[in-house]
Amino acid sequence: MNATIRIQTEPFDAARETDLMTAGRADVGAVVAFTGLCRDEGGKLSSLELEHYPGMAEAELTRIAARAEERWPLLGLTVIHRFGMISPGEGIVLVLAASAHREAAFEAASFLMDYLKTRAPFWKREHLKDGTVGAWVEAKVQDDAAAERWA
Amino acid sequence: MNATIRIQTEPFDAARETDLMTAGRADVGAVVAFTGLCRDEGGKLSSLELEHYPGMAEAELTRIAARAEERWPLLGLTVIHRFGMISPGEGIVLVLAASAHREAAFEAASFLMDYLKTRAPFWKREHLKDGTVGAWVEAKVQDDAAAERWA
Amino acid sequence: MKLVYFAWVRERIGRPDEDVDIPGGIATVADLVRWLKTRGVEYEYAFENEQVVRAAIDHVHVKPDHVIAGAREIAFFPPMTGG
Amino acid sequence: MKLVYFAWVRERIGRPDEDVDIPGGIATVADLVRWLKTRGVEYEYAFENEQVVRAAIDHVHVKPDHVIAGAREIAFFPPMTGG
Repeated sequence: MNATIRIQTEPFDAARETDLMTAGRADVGAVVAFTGLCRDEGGKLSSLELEHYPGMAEAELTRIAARAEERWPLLGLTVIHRFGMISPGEGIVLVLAASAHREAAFEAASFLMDYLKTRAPFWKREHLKDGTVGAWVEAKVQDDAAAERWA
Repeated sequence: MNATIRIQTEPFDAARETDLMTAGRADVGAVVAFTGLCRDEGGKLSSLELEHYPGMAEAELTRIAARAEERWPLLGLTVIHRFGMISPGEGIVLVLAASAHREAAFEAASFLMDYLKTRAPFWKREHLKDGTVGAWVEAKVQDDAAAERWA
Repeated sequence: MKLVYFAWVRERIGRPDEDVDIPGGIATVADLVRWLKTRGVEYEYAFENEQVVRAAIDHVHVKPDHVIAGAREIAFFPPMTGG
Repeated sequence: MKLVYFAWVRERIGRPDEDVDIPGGIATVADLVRWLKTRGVEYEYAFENEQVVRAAIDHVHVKPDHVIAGAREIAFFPPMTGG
């Protein structure tokens, strides 16, 4: 199984990616699609700026995907992460995990997101509607805890 | 929040249902979409027959959705379950859970599926390519165990 | 009282539903099952393993010791296999 | 050796990358950080809390005690906030 890993500025289409993964096959029993979206933080956010480390972002997502494939019997795995300026309501990240049964698909998608949050080299900064550029978003302690539950 | 519950014979469109849930809003940070698909069981299955208990199916899915809404801070919840004859590769069930953060969306979708499997009144029977009608699919002990982890 | 059956319970009994006059002394779902089993081999077959067959009263899951007084519709069916 | 910086580490140092000649005696990532902090207030500021800044060698996460011999590119950045 080859995981699809993409880092891009353009929006992604979850339906199209799911079709690419499942079209013409009947061995997949479960697909979990996780979409992470840009929130407007109660109306104060104009956009989210996402910086990334080109080269390492792809490499790290590929390593995380390989760990998921070792751990669960997956039939498909797609990870797409955007960078650049993202507007409220738009998707930031898409994870698709396909398997014969639901447990593997749910767990693999959840694992991917937990690991991605703490290990994939992306950084967020808020641009506010009043024209100011907010601080870099701080990492959450609970994200580290979420990643550690898979250890 | 009003959950969307539908029991239908027609295929569903996960992308359209996601758009209906998230269009025009920027408070959703995470959407988990679970799709359960009909497998061909190594090529021997021609179709899956799904019988349901009209009235109770809607009522039970509504009760399960209400429990999920009590338990997690959800911003959207959709459950669509098909009945009738379903071909390999087609979707059987769709669960969408939206929240501000990923944990609630993942857990609510997983809870919905575990409860739905053991409590929603649907029964599957296999129709085989050789023309015979297989036995009714037996319930799995692991589905009961999966549902019990939320108790 | 209306009884409805699904999946192999329906097939074994040979009908999807029926209206029955339940005699006195039948208080619980388990009592009802025991009485149904006196009505013929098709019911004996459907309920041969009473622990396996599930019941619902008016669209709500119930246990065998649940009272049936006031019920409009009682359903019997195998463990569910949707999803 | 090429050094690259991201997010507020990049902003505090004031450049996205640089090529540096590292003096002898600098064996580990932690040694490199201590040496960088002698190069100016911008580095002192970027690494004021050394435990917070993360490092990668040739696109792989490393701990402060990791040796830097053979590295082509060393990156410093804050804890990640993608997803």
